[in-house]
Amino acid sequence: MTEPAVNQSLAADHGLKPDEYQRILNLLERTPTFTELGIFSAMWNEHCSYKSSKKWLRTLPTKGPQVICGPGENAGVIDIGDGQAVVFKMESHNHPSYIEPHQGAATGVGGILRDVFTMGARPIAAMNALSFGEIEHPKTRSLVAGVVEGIGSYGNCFGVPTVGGEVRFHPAYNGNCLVNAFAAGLADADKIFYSAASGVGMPVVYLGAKTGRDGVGGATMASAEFGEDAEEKRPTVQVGDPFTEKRLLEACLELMASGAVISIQDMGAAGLTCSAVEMGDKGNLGIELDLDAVPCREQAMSAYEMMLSESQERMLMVLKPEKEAVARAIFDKWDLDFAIVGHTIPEDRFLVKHDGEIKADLPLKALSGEAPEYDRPWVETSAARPLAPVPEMDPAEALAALMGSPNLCSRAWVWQQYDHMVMADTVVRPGSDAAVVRVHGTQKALAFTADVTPRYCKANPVEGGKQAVAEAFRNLSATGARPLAVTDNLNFGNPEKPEIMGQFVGCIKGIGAACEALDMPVVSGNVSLYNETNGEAILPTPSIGAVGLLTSLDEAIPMAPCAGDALLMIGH
Amino acid sequence: MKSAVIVFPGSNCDRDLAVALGAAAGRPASMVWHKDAALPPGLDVVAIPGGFSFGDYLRCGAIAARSPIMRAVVDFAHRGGIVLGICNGFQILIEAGLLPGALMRNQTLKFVCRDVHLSVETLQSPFTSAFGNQRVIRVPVAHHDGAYIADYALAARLEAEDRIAFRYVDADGDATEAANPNGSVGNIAGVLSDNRRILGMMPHPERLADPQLGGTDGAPMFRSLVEAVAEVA
Amino acid sequence: MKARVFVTLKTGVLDPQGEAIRHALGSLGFGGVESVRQGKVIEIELAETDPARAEAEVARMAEKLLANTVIENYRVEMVG
Amino acid sequence: MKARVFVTLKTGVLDPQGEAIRHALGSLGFGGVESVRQGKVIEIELAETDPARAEAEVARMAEKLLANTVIENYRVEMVG
Ligand SMILES: Nc1ncnc2c1ncn2[C@@H]1O[C@H](COP(=O)(O)OP(=O)(O)O)[C@@H](O)[C@H]1O
Repeated sequence: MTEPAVNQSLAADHGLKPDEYQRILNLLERTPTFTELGIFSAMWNEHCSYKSSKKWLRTLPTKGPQVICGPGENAGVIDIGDGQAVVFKMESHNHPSYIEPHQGAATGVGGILRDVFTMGARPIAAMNALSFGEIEHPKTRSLVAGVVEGIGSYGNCFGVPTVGGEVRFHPAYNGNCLVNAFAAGLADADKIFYSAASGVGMPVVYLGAKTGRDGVGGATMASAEFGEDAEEKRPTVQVGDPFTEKRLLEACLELMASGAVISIQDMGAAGLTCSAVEMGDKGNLGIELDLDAVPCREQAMSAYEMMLSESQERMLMVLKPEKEAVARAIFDKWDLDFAIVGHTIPEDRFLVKHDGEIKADLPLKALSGEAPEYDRPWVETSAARPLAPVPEMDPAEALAALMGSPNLCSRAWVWQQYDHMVMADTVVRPGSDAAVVRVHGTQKALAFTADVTPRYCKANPVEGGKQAVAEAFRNLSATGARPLAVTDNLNFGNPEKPEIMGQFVGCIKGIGAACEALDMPVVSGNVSLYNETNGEAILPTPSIGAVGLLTSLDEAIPMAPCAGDALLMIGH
Repeated sequence: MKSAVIVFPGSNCDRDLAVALGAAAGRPASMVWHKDAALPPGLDVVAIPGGFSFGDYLRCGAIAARSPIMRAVVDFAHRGGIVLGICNGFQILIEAGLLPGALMRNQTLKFVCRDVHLSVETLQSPFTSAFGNQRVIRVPVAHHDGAYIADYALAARLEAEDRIAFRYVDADGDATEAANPNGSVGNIAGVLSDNRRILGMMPHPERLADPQLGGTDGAPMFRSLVEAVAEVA
Repeated sequence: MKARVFVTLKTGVLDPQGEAIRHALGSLGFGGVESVRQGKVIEIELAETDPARAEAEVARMAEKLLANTVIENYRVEMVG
Repeated sequence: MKARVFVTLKTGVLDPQGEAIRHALGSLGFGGVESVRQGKVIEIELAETDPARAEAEVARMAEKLLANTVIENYRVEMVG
């Protein structure tokens, strides 16, 4: 197979702007190979590099006595006392879900679960925040059905209770639904696993499912605005395999307990590329990969395809060499692939070999460190127009209309499709302010909620950002929990437009201020930009996932009132 | 009571079931891996948990039913051992031929997770004897393929032989169509083998056997097992 | 050799999936759909090169695993 | 008229079901199974009596509902 010639136009097809391509040429002092171009495009797209958002994300409060690990790893880690920690994060799978709702949403759940268990935590709760177009829109019904079914099929089979979330309908999401998935897990505070490699000459091991051509170019897709032809292009979507993920979870937890793991990283978008670079970068080491050893599902896969494949249910690990036999036996037991595909090297180098050829030879640190970062121009959102006067109507009728409206009616039809009780620790089920899940074998419990009100964020991003955090705080408090920390999933339109960037900046300011004031640091999160179709942006939707702690279930406040109870309204 | 929980790849209610059995028996249940060829010696009860064994790919329970440990479970059952299958465990017992009928996709075609009411249809079994006067219980279901299918002859025989252990009912104990979460024939939620020592059921008594989880209606099942075993000993 | 195994529900066994498809086709404006039944087709690539032996082997697979003969029928077709 | 629609995953799309079946066949002692892919077959009974018109109609059904053309291919066969 001949590789296409690398030039500016091929770089543009990879989503690299002319100045970004020039940056690569300057860095290498030569033209990159085809595989190298693929690697750069994966590392430098919005999804992996956070090039438009980094500047602002740095302003969020991320510290506190309860924080064991803030943003930057696969998930955030919070101390919950007694040597235990909760590990959690939220992540979007918006574009894939619009193209193939069932599989897109399912693989979104799979991805976030892996983020949690790569850190050594057993997932104990999942949530999902969903935004769809108006009910009457011809696509909405099948999107809703597919997304809910996909989330259920993955979480139910994997065996994590899906205990909460949000569902909203608004025309701004007609061409661009949002699927944000949250997962939380439990671990021992002194047994958290990180991604930084350490030690020279250590084996780099590939774990899990085989590599196929799934979503090659997918990371690039997730960061590009949709056009009319989005439905025609139909890139290969990934199919989720929750059964393999469940085995991968059990195998990874056994592996971690065996003491074989130096560092571990899940393969998400542009799997092998991002995971290998991240492990090397964090550990100040180089990585050499021999792709001949990569377990492949399809024949004649090229280096380019392997480096960009988004096949699911895979991990990359740096192994203690003396533990190889133990580790291999665990993966045999679970019938999963285990292959040594490279090793750590002392120099700052990312060397990729395939078929006896060097396919990529890059300065490793530059792949993340030299990634472009933008200070995008932004304008403050102008004051919203006042609302039209509220029509006079009969209060009882108004109440009935509100309760029957798509955005306020019961969500039982959603959560009943999710196993929200598996693991037998769900103390407060969906349908309350926040769900409460017991810490297995203890009297402690964790409370979970997901909140945002996008129309507030549109009207006033700063206040909308604050409101989302405050609502999450209230939902947790109402169960009797002490709020601990949040994860955010920032969904916005095209950041190259100053008004959209203004919404983004405003929401971050508001979230930051509220988190600071309420002592709820942001410990993980995800940014999804370019949520636009034909130039129409979604409502600014910074989903907030929040976690609180009940030190004893005796503190839990039930929601169901008893006859004769007094009803009080507090606050203002 | 010495019990064992069989663990297949994809089982995910194995821990819950072991907790419920262990709590009732006062000794932990052993966990047995599907690739093992034999059960631990001296067992009183073998339990097959819920979940998605082998992903429930092909048909629910089909692949698990043909794994090495199931030969030992079938032998154990044929020797008169007590075997309990919950949810996916029920599907596996049916696929293994230990219980009659079939379980098919819910009539709604959707996964359903919620509490249902069950009527305890018989006390004549090692699984139900301790329900006593408590003939309508509330326990959760969580499944996608729980519609119990039996032809007319089979349904009539199960009825005549008092082998229907549980039916889906409303809070008043009536087996209405609305109370049926999945389209099971005759609202059947659980059935017994002809020697009454094998029970398969879709609902999850192990999920409501702890007051902190909002109820203990499932607990008498595990007490029944302990009593039945103690009586023999 | 390649074989296809068709697994279909026995007549008389209710097929909620097929029923749902029939209903959905109706709502999409497709008229005159009298009944719909959904089954599985399993394609198997075999090392065996003798057609008769391969077919017999696949029939055994169907009998032992691929079909639940309580409610399903199967049919084996050799593709070549 | 009766039609059969075969819906199969596009080449390259992961088929966890097929993979699990292949694995299970191996554990049951069936050797030489190189690959397994699982698909659907949907049998439709139509009022339409003209074979060409029926076939075109069923193809439209497949396109609109029966197959998820993002990841699946379909093939229509008229049975008579
Ligand atoms: N997608 C979903 N998945 C699971 N549970 C959901 C989902 N959407 C809403 N819920 C649950 O439904 C209940 C009501 O949701 P919502 O109206 O957003 O609550 P609130 O306004 O109190 O935050 C909550 O318990 C919530 O967790």
